[in-house]
Amino acid sequence: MAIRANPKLITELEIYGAQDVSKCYHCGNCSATCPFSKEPYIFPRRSMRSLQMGLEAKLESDLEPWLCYYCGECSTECPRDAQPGETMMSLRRWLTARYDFTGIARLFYLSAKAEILAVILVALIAGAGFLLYGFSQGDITQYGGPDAFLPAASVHIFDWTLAVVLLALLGTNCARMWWFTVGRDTKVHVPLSAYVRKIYLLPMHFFTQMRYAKCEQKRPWVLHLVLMLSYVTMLILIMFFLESMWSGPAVNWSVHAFGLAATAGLLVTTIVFLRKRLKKSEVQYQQSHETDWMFLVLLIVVAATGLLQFTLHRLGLNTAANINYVIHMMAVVPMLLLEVPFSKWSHMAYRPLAMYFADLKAEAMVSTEREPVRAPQAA
Amino acid sequence: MDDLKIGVFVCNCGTNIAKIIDCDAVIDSVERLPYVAVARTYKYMCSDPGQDMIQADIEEYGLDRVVVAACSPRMHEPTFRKALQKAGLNPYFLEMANIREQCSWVHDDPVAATEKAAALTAAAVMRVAHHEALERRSVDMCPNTLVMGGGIAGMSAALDLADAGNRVYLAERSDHLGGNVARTDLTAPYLDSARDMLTERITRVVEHPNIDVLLESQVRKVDGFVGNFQTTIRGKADDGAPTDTVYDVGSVVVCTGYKEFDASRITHYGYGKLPNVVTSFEFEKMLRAGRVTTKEGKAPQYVAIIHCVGSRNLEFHAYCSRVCCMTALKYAHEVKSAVPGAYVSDIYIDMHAFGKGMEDFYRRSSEIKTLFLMYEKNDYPVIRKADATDDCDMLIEVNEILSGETIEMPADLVVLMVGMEAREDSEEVAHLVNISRDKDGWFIESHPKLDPVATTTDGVYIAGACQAPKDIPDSVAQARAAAARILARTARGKIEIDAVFSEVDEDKCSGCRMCNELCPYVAIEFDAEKRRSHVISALCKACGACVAACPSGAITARHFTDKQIFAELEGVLA
Amino acid sequence: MADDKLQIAIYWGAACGGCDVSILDTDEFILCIDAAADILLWPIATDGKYKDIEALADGGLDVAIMSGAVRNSENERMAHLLRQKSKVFVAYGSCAYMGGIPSLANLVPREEIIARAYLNNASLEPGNTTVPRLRTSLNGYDLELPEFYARVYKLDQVVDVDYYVPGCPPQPGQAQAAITALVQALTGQAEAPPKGSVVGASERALCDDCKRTKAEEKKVKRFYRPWQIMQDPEACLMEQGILCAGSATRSGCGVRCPDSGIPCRGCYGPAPGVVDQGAKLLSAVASIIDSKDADEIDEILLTLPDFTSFANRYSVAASPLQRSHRR
Amino acid sequence: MTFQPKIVGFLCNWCSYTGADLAGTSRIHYAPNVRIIRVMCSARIDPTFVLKALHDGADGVLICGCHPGDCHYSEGNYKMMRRYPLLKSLLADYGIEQERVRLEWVSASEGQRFADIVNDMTERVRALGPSPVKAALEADLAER
Repeated sequence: MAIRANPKLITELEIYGAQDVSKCYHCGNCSATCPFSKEPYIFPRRSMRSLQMGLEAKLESDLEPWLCYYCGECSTECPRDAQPGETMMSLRRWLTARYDFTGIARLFYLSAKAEILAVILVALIAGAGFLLYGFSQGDITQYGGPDAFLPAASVHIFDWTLAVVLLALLGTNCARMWWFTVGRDTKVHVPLSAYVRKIYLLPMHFFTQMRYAKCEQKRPWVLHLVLMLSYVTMLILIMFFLESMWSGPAVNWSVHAFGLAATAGLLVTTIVFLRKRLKKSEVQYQQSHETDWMFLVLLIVVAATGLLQFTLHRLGLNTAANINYVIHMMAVVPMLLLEVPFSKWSHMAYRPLAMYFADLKAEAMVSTEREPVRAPQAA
Repeated sequence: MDDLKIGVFVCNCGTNIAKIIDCDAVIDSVERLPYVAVARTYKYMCSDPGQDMIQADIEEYGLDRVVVAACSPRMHEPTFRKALQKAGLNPYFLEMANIREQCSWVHDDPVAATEKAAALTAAAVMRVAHHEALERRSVDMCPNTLVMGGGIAGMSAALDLADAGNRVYLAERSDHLGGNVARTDLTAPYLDSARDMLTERITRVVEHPNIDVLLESQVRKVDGFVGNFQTTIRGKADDGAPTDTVYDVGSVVVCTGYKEFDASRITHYGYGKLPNVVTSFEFEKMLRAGRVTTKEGKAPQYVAIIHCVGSRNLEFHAYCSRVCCMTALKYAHEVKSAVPGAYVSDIYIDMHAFGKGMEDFYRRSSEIKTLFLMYEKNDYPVIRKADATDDCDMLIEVNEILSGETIEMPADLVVLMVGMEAREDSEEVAHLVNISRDKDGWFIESHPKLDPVATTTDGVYIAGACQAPKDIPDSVAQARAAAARILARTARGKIEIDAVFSEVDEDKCSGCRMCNELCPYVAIEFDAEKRRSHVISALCKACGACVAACPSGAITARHFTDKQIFAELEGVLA
Repeated sequence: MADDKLQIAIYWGAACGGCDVSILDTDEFILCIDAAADILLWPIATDGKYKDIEALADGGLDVAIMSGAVRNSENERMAHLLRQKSKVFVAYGSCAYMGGIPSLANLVPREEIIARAYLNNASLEPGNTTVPRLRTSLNGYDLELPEFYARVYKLDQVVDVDYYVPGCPPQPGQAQAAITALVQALTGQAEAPPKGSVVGASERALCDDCKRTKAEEKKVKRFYRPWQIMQDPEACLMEQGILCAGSATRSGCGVRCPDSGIPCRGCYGPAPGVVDQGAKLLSAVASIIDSKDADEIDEILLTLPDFTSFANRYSVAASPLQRSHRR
Repeated sequence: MTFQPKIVGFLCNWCSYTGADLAGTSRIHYAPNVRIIRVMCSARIDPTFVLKALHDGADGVLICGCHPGDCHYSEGNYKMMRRYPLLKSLLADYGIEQERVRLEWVSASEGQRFADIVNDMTERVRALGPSPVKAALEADLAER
């Protein structure tokens, strides 16, 4: 059955960052240099091809973009500067938009304005909300204690509600991802048992990002891992140890040690990434999409205000601490509410899932008969 | 013949011959043969000392025949003939034995190889005894030239010849100059206008005092031989009636060009049925008119270009038409500028971007977002009308190799890159000027590498796409090369005619006329008065067909006489 | 007998006798011969015994004219005898000159010939087993037959020949001319032709004397036997697809056959200097076949049965291969 | 010692002889049994040459010309092509084994093909054994 080509898709993808796909003449160097590219997941060339021809349905069901960590090797090797690495990046953005049923993600990717406005809006609402709540029941000069401006307990509840909403959104997108990539694929059938048997892959990839380690240079992997672990640590602290985080002024090392480490990790890595993106020294940081900036900016603000919060509290400057916390939340809320399900942050979930699905599919393919792909020839 | 003195010179060719063949043994075996006055070996006979040795021996022993056993005569026969000439001996008193290419290089058993070498040398000795002194003759060279075809090649050849002060008759079948280039808009890779290029040529040709432009005229007859052709050209008189005029020319340049492949022969493309499937030439027409639209007059959103239409497949032509790929890329650029926002897809087999600036042009074409789809030879894409619900007029189904998928490509306008074909009159033309055609009908050059403009008929040259598919620069280069070849000859004023040709012994000829029809060069004429046939030596190419065919043995092939061949035969079998 | 007369012998080897008849056909000229010469031996016309010839001294004969090829030991013995006794030895007629019709037998093994003639032949009484034998004893007599050779030889394959008179038979006119020339030479009235030359014939091929018109275009899609087609009496027979050996045959016969609508069979042998008449005729035929397709060419040649017996009809023994080499 | 047939090769100058030279320049080894005689065109090959070769003691005769449609003299090879079947039938009548005489088309670029043909023909002729012609004609002389 013939697949309908859509020559227009390539133009749409430009907005997602893929500027040079059409230059590719399929020598296959990219797939050859990529340490992850092996049957049945040969990339980036095949993805480049599908994109050139605008095979939307096919691209939508591809896992390949998620299997790439963008080490940049392919783009460096490409004899035609077709930027395969960036193309994969753009495809990830495009897929994120595809998975998201609300259409918000697409909106953000297609228009930087929309994203910024949304962030500001959410920030303001959050800020306003916290202030109103604070003044309605507390004293701005009080930090902790019975009539604290913002009691940890209630913040904790707020965090949890937020988490639930967020998970709901992300969850549905993940479900859609599964449906596109595995569920509706008639060619392969993944038995339930396999899902169970291989479930360990999820945490493994999530926490180790071992595949990234396979890339030629190890530094990006380390940075990426540190950033991710710090973030996760922070998330855990907030979701489960918020009260003890708030305790003070005496430093409670059992939690604050983690807190500080995580914050440090976040600050250092985000700063490094920002510098790289500004300097454009390495190929993978040369073309930054607005969403990349937004992601880093929010993260750095959150980390910075978080650290400031800790310090002010120790110094006993309660009023300042309270105001700073509101600012802190004005960054946290949009970050969690918008970035995680609708933008760059979602890859935290999508990538490990992709690894998991990829593994399952590969296994299933071996068992089920699969018509061989014709060997590509150089044009 | 009893007083013959034959010298035999066996070359070692360094070790090329000597490492397998025992050259001294060869010497020993031939020394015993009749008339052999001296036999020697030397490491390099073709070297100056080697040739000096031969000349010295001719002096010293008064040799009147020379045998050189060395490489292929195709290699050094001219060298040694010169050597004989220098020593005052008729060059045709030489015979070579090919003991390198056809002996030492192809055999590994020294004994057998030496035996064979001895036999070949003996044969040469016995043959050369029957050689006769032959004299090359020279005839006047008429400086005029007939150029057949007023395309870019023909005009370029004509201009160079005319600029050198020679008269040129430029015969063109149609009523205008320019040929196929006149049908094209821009040219790859620099996208400059073919029209501008042509106008310059055409005005120069038309205004040139030394060029007679003969429009709407056909060459009817070409008689005579190099330097002395009589050509009959049928043209239109003032009252429009056809008139034949005879022109004397010394050379003929054939630049009759090509014709495009008939796209309707490939049913898969629906050419002639689907209104928006057009050939590259029809598309050129749109481009020149400056309006690229569908038959319905709409600007096409999707333009698909199909390569190799009629070329590079088993069914039609196996060869590559060479210009279509880059022309297709040119279309990509022209479409993008004519219809901004249009999507161009190139459906190709292999992208042949040979030639100057072309690879870069290919790159630039992909940068303007041309979509390249690769299909397999003989696995034709199929074009069908799209459904009403589709946002396009047609759909092209391609088994796309680079993705391994079967793709359905939307298209509003499909351009078929029709290949080049030999003109239907190429056989007639070939017959007219006595040149050969290959299996595809293209004219055959005298040597594919070393003599690509001359033909097997001396004085007749080919240039442009009548020899094989060619682009403009190659056609022009070949045309000007032909002109240069002709000028080099006219400059000398006379031309030498090879001494090797066939002759009829009129005392033996019975006038049976068996030979008349056999000669591919119509070199045999029949004298009805005497009832004898005779060979026009200047036209004869010495193939010897008539000699073998003559039932009464009245025809002799100079330098390949029965006597000489029988002697050689006895030699190899001795 | 008057000694100023030439002493001549006329003999026939493997021949049909046509040659002798051709001499008789010279009509009153025969009397001139008689006047000029004593005919010591002429089996078909005069009395005379082998022993008379044997009795002669070497060179006792001025001329010996032998027609017929050498098929058996007797032919050969007589050839040697006549050669030995004669000053001038003439091979007379196609058989003596080239082997002639008898030498067509060279394409068949001797055994087959014997079998065909004496064992499986309709004209024999059934069950006949009698075949000629070299020696037979019959009522006390020892009878001897000449040895039947494995093949036929043309005369000069057996003995040295001075002159050749071609033709099957030589045309009386030519015969007369030839004999006159010889007599004149021997009687010193004219210079003798060089040894080994063909006398009484032309130096060109038959077409030279043939009155039929010859066109440039000679292309045939098939060949015809003379009776298969209504021929144009004016045009060259080959052009009409009728196989004619004229172009490859020495003239001298007076073009009798083609003039009467019969293609030349080549009895006068090849044109001067030609090695093999058959091979030359082959080239001639090949050059008028109108096709470039191997299969079609074979098709066309099917209309040309038994080409060999035509090409070498009179000259098998004279051809380079001379005989069949089937094992 | 195995029988070494003597084969005479008549090669046209433009395709086949050049092809044989190419076999040499590309160092393709083949049987040393063929002795090549160069003619300008296969059309020059008079059937007499073949008969003469067999008469003079050749065990085989190889005739090579340009591929049909590829003749340097435009149609010479067709002329040979037309003689060949007649020649074959003539030879058959003279009792010469079919495989002793062979017509092949060899282009200037077919050095390998030429070598293969030579090897193949050498083997076939070797299998047939020596040509009977010379022996038979000598035997005839001995008969008397």
